Amino acid sequence: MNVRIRFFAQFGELLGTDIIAESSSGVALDSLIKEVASKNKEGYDAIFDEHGSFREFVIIMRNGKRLDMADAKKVRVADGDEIAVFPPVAGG
Amino acid sequence: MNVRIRFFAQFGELLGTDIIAESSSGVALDSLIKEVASKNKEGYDAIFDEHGSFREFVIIMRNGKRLDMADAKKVRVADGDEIAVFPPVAGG
Amino acid sequence: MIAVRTDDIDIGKLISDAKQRGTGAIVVFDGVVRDDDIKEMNIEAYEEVALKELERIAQDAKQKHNLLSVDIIHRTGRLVVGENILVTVVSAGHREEAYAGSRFIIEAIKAGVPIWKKELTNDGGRWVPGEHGHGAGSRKHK
Amino acid sequence: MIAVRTDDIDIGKLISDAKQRGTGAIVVFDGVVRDDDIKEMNIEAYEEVALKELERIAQDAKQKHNLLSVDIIHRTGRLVVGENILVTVVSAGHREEAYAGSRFIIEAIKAGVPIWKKELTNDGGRWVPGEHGHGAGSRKHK
Repeated sequence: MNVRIRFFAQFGELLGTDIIAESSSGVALDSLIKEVASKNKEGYDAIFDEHGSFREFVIIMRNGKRLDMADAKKVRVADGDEIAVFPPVAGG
Repeated sequence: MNVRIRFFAQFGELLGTDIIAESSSGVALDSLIKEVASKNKEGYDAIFDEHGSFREFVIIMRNGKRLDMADAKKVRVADGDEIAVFPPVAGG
Repeated sequence: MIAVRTDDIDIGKLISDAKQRGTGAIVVFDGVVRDDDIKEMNIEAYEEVALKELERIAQDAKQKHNLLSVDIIHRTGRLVVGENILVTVVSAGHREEAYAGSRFIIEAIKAGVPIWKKELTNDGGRWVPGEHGHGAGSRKHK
Repeated sequence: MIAVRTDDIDIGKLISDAKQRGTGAIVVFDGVVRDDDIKEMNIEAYEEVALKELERIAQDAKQKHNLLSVDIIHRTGRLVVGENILVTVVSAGHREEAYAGSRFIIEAIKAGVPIWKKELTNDGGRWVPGEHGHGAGSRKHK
């Protein structure tokens, strides 16, 4: 199963901007991001706190729709999903 | 003594836009305007009510400065004055 | 540039010129002749006084809203539907100041600059009543 | 036009094109790279999503504020001081609607469109914190 993970802004600088993650089907969204982020400690620490929870400012979109962060642990990714992980927006 | 009287918008259409009024020195502002406006009834009626008072929306400037209408009767014009008489502004 | 004039203005150039040291936000207001069943509009100004008032408003706006630059161009004469009547360009460090300054300027112009507009229609025309004409009969936002 | 793109835009042309039947007021907002001791700014977008969000914001603004037309152009890539970051052009019948609609759009963009800015300085750079980043540490108005 392939899932596309996109990191933006400082997250992208630390972890890469566009990653295809292969994983077993039915994996939880937070586990997948944790696994991918583990390759760079600074990148991991930017997204997760010391308890392994998402930092409160982290925003996640699944296929272009923003997730309620309370659901991030429950959501199971599906083949072909595009997951975006980013800090607060600052456009305009 | 010469006083320049400028009427704007509908007042100018009815009474002329730029008039040099010759008058004896020390004449009251309202008398001078009344005299000049008398040449056209519609113009006169646009500026003065049936009691000969300025209609409440009429604005008068003397040498580029707006007059308090309560003073219009008291003000005496001087040689070389420029008096402007106009309805509410509508620029922008 | 502060002007009362018949010629139109290049808004793109005004915007470029408004970019000064410290500029982060520019707000432009463009008032346009609207097609309210009219053919043309004729705009008359007490020019010398209107120009001085616009200059005073520009200074006030700069001080009150921390603007870096202000342009106000008010046109006079005959204008057809779609033509620019009034163009204002303000620059500031931040958007809040730019919006507030822009709004301040247009409201001040509506309230007190001696300029009048006549809508020319097929059956003659009518002078647009001022918004701030206490006792001036009907009021209409333009 | 609603766009997320690297190229600059001709604001004068956008204004001309915004003049539709019924237009009486046009408000333009131009957000510019400010010289806060920076050399350049790099702007990154989650493009597909940002574009959809801008289109949604334009529709919302039209409905809520009775706008006749809306253009939003947000630029990405490297921009030097003074360059346009964001240009919005709205047209409406009256100025109140045009100002309110313009303001609505910029606030909605700041609040929710996935775009980020990095200020590039002599000693590296820093990502501009979002204004709406609850818990995101320092906040700064841009």
